[in-house]
Amino acid sequence: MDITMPLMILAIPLGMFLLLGLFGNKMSHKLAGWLGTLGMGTALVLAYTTAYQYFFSGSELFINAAGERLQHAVFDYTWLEFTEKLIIKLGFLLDPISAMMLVVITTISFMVHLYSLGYMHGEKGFQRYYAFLSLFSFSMLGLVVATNIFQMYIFWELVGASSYLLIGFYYTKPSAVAASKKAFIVTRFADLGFLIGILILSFYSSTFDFVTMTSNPQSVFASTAGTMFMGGSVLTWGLVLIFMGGMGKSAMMPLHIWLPDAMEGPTPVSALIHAATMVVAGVFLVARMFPVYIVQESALEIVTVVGALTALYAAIVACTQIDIKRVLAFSTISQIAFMVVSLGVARPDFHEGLGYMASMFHLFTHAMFKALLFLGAGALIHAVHSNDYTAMGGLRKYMPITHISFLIGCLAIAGIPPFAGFFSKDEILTAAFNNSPLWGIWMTGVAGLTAFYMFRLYYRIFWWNNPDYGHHTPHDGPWTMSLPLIILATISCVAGFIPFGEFVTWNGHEYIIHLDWTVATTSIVVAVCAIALATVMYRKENAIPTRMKNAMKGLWTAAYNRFYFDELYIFITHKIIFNLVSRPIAWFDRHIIDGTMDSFATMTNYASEKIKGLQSGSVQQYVWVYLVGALLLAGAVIVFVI
Amino acid sequence: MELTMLYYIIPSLIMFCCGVYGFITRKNMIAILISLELMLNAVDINFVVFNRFLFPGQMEGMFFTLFAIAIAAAETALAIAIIINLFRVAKNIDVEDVNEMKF
Amino acid sequence: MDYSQFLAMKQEIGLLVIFLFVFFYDAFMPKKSQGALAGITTMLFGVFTLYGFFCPCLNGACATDAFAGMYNTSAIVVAIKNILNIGVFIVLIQSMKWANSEDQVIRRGEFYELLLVTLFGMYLMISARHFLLFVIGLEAASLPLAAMVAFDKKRVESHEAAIKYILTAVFSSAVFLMGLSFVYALTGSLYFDAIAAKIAAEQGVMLIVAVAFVIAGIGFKLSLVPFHLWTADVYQGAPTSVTSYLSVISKGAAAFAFLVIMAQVFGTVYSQVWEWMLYALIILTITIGNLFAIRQRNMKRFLAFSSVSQAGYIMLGVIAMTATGVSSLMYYILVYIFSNLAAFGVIQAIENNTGMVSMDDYKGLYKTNPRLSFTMMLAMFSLAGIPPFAGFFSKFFIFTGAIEQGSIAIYVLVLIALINTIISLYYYLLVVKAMFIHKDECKIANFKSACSERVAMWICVAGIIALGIVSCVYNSLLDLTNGTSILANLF
Amino acid sequence: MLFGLNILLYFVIIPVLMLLGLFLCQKDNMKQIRTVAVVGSTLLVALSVYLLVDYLALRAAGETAQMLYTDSWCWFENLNINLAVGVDGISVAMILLSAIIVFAGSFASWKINPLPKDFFLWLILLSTGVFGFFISIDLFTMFMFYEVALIPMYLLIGLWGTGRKEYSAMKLTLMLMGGSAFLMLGLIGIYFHSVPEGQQLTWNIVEIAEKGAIPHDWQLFLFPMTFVGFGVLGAMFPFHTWSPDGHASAPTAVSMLHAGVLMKLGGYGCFRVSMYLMPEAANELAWIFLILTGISVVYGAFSACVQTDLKYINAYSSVSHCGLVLFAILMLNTTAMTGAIMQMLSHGLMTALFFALIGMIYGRTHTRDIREMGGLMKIMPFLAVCYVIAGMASLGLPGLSGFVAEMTIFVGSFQHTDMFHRVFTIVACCSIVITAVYILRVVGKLLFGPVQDEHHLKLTDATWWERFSAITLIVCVAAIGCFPNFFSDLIKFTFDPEFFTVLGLIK
Repeated sequence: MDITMPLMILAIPLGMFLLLGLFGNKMSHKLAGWLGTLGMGTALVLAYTTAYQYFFSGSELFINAAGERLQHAVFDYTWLEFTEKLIIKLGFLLDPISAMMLVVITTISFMVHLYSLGYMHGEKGFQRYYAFLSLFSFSMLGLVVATNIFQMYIFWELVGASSYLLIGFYYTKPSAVAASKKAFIVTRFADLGFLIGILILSFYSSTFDFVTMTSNPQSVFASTAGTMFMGGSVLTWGLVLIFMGGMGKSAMMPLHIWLPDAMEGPTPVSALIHAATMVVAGVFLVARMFPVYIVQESALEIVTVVGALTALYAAIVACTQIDIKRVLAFSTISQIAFMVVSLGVARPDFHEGLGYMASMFHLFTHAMFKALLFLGAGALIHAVHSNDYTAMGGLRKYMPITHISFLIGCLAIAGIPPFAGFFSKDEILTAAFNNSPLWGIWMTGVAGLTAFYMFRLYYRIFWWNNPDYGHHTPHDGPWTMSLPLIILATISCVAGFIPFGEFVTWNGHEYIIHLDWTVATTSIVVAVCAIALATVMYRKENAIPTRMKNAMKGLWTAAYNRFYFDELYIFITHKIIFNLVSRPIAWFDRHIIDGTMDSFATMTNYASEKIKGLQSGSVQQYVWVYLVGALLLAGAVIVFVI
Repeated sequence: MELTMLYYIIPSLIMFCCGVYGFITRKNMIAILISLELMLNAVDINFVVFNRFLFPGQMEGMFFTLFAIAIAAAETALAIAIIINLFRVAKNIDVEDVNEMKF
Repeated sequence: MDYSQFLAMKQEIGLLVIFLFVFFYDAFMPKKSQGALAGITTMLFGVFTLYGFFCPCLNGACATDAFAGMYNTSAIVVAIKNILNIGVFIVLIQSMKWANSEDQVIRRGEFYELLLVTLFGMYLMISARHFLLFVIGLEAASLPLAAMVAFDKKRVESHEAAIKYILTAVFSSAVFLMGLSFVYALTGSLYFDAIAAKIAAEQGVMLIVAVAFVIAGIGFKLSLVPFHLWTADVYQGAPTSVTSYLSVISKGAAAFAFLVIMAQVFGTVYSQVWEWMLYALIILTITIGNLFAIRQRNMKRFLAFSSVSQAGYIMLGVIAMTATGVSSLMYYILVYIFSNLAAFGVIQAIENNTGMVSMDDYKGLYKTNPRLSFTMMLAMFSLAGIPPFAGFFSKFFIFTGAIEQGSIAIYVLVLIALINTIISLYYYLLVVKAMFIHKDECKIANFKSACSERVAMWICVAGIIALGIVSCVYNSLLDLTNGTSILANLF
Repeated sequence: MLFGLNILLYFVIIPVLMLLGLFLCQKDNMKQIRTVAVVGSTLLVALSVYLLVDYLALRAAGETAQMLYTDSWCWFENLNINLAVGVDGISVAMILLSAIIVFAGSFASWKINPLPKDFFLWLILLSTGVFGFFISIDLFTMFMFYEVALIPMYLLIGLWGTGRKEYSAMKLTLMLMGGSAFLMLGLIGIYFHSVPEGQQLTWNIVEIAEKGAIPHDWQLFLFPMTFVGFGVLGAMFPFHTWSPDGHASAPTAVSMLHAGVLMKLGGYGCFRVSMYLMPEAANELAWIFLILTGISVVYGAFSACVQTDLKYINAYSSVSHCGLVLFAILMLNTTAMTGAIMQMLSHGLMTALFFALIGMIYGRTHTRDIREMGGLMKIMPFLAVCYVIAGMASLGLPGLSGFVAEMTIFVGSFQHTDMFHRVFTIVACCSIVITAVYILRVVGKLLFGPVQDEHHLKLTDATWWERFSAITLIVCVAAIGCFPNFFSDLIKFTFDPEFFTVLGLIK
């Protein structure tokens, strides 16, 4: 296919970024905003067409006679050539997941652009905001279409940077600055792992290219056989390190701490970056490398464990938070953990690697309904000017659109049929059960928790009591804000019926989804019970929650303080890194190293002061020294030479 | 008895050492000059004796001695002149006092 | 005897002519025309210097011995004499103002006469191939200097310096003669090559002592540590013109003479006897000189110690005993003359106009007298061996010459010397710092230095800048040394 | 050839002409002085660009010689010292870098006082040395220009500096001269072992490399000499302590030139002399210096984390980055060395940018203590944005120069067959995180957050010349970051593949 369209998909956001970034402050807010939105809109159309062509044109570039979907690099320019084998290329790889991601990213991004027109109206630095949004969209698109792991790393970094800039958008707010710094550094730390992983893999496979790596990993990584490092085979090390990069971006425990703070950014940004797109980059990464992972099952097991733990942890914490964005943030963490687990439990021999498909499916649906939820939350915050649900309640009368869409979102995430979340989650649970009952039960439980805390949130916002909103009553936002909600809500309703397996499987073979009713019923039952519980506790103002809180005081406080992870990090960074490493080093440098250098000078001066007596000014001493010197000269030679 | 070279060399060396000793110990510059003369004369004796005993066939040492004596005389004259000058300015010729410049 | 061999001594004779002229002019010309003496002498000497460059002896063809080989002249000898002439010429120009000043006018004649005599003595030192002639030259070169040091009748320092100088000089010559007598006893001759021929067979304690004494005797004039103690006091006490003469000319002559003796007389016992003596002396000289220079505030004393350590670097050319070493040594002397004289020129100008010689008085000099301080800075950089000034090249070449000798020991020696250059750079920069960086008000008001002084400084600056970059100077010197027979007796 | 003269000579001639021009200027006539400086440096930039283009054209035409534009004028024939010039891709890149930074520097010191004339005199003398160093392939000439470049620092810092300038200037000069003491010994030693027995000794780098006659034992002795000698200027641990004080005290343009160009002399020399002439010794002794440089990479970054003076922070980050240069050079393979050179370019530009900005900020706030500043983004947005860009470049954001350089180094180093080297590479990789820490710390403290000191509120944003000098550098940084392959090819061509494979260090 011709390269113009894919090229434009990347070029338009980049162009927008440069345009708005360099000349933004010369433009009016409206112009800048609409420029950005239109640009994104075009990108959206192009992305849809590209995806459509990929899936439905049936050209032999994309699907072979055997009905396998192929990976096709539309273009692949050499960017930097290390050695004749190791080359960084900038390319555009079309395959099921990248096409799917194109759709997701452009959709959400466009929604957010549109939404922000209303939400950010009148903000200082409006143009800057849109410039950064475009930058982010560009980087994210570049990330998903990467043809080689290094291109992915490049855009990975760019995504991180733009996320940094957007979190710190309100740069005069110290908390925002701190949050952005935290986000960047934590993910940077994870990226270090990613980088080392890349180095290791490329050292043994001597290629960066995804297609080459994944087409037949056994032979590519044959050279790693037998080479162990600290008890693990180097391949495991490489894969785990790469996954570490994923953990950073996807906020897996213990590298999740940046995500809740990242909510300091404007809410649409949270919807775009920290719910729908960037945070799933880790999942996407593992999915990309999946064929390599299944060579090394131990790595996959690690992935599973990390995912499972995170899922439970985040779900528990989400039950206790009062800041609605934080609740959503933790639910995001938990949902991404679902995807990670589902990749971890995926095995090629079972239903064409059902877990892989499931996780991608969930990624897709989750993007939609989580964005929906966040935008809804945005609307709420916009209305009541507070992040805490304690300041809300009974809003269903005032904000019908928001209410309905939010409800749909909650149902979707809770996994109630026929909403999108149900289908994807069901596939995940099936895969989990197939892998081992433990994971199945575990994840079902987490699913129940999800339903509970989401409805807790829903009831506290829209029902519970009816506080006095004073002179101005909350109301739905302008149409620019409502429209995205409606659209996303619709998608969340119908997305589940997409026959996802026909499009996305790990090896391109078509796979017909069929619900495993045992699993499905259990999960539905669990979810309904959880919702019922939530209804009992939160539908009307009552004392049950407080009583329960007091009943499980310890657990509750721990969960409320997110199990003290931040404190741990603060301790490590400030106490250990700064006070026990950096300061001593700086001191050592100033006093020991520098002191030594200075001491040369001081010693010289000291010596010259000491020997000044030699020049006593008395001529007799002069000749005495003279004679002794001459004799010593002779004597020394007599002694040493002869 | 037979006078070998040593009978001349030893005294001359002793003279030299005396000269050195005098130079280093005496306070009066004139005395120092005298000890310098001692040293120079010791050298002269050396030359003559070496010439006489070791290389009787030639006169090189002798001639050298003559010149050396002349030079020594010149040196002494100059030194005396300078000392007198100093005496004019400083009103004494104690070597201990000419150590204004040091370190 | 054949009197035509006097013709071999063209330069000596020329010098003698000037001397006699000055002498008679001074003695018999009427008072009113005395004032011209300084100018005339300088001019005459300039002519004589030029003559040195054109005298037929420059082309190595007429390397002749005279007086049964007592006296020898060759292209390289003429070259070193020319180098000295240039230095003397600059000194003469510098000293004009001083010589014409009130309290010197009565003794002006003596100054020039004594100066010319010492130069004559140095000629003899350089050309001598027999120790008798050498000793005469040595004494002729050092005794009159004592008188010159004592030239400032008013200042007691001047006399103190003279006393110290004369006493140590006589002492050292006594030691030197002692050493000679031993050499004579060992070899029965005072001809350089005769000694060289015999001496290898005569090794033993006596020879070592003899060599040590000889080195001490000449080391006195070179002011090698530990024979250097007179240097600082004399430099400080003497009139600045004399100091500058003392610091460059007599040192240069002595260095070359030292090279000749070491190569031609004791060359055969190089590694057995004196290599390690000189090795130790060089390290001592450079290090001690630097250590003392650090803490000096009086500029003349400061330059005295700097010249001590410079002598150590010059000796690197001797210990090398290679053609490159010899030429580098001569080149070093030449460059050293220009750099040091530039420094002394500035000091003298300031001293003549304000009477200040302390480094502390120089603070902020750049604001009041930019030209002077610039000249001084060039001199300091050149002495410290900073490119693109001549000092860098001379240092580099002398190190190259030394290392050409090839033993690891030499590498170590050069390394030590190099590390010492850092110390020297430190104190040279102290002067620059005082002049340029210090903010406080300068004690020295702006003044217009005499035309003669400025001419001298310009010559020096030109030399400092040109000598290195214009490579033909060094090339021609190296050509000369490649043709010469100085190292003939080596090993 | 350009106007009948070897083009390289103009890189020395133009500065010398500038010196003469400055001599003719009146003492405090800023107009004349600026004219000379700007015209001259513009000419230099134009010339270096022309050189780049022409060089590439020649290579494209199939020139395979190691050095192009080679030319040699006999200087001290008896010692076979020539004024030998010649460039390969690396030198071309370095010359371009120097020209750009001199250009930016002369704009950054638009309003220098006191004594503007002298300032520019010394500055130009310094750059004369730099250019001379990069064009010459004769050890002697190289060394001479090297020292020419060093000494002006003393006066530049001592006269126009700030803080403990006299101490810093003296320390810097003495330490660098100490390095060059070892260097001089090493060079002379190389000269005397440059050729097999009985041939004419030579100072010419290319010839020496071709002959490869330096005996093994002598290499073991001479390699450390030269490497340490240059390493001091390359701020190699533990000889880096001149750099923080020196940079902190130096005036803006001087910090720019010193960190941007002069420190590159060290890396370039290490590569061109130590590595290139004595590969065997380099291979055997690499581990010692790998440890040292590895230390300075991490160590510099860590100590940058707790500094409070902006210039100290950048000085230490320079220690870290330049450590990376030497580190990569020691890896002895084409990719890593290419990375090293690119790192030199990138670090040169970005540090120059940093110091320029710091100078501009300091010129307004009169403090460099980050604790006393904050929220500058509000007050001087332009400078702040530039600072952020510089910071991003320094912590290796793709699309800016830092990233490509570091990645090339890491990938290249990791290709080393020896496990020890690979592990050390990973250690070096850790620096990217620490870099992020201290950069973001500064950015967050200095530019973001509330305004610290209300006196700053009435400060103005950058003037046109400041903008100009900053933008020039940013454009270059971005250029390298976006089209790295151009530069890496330019550099890479000059390594003949044989050179390292003989050492058997690459798979």
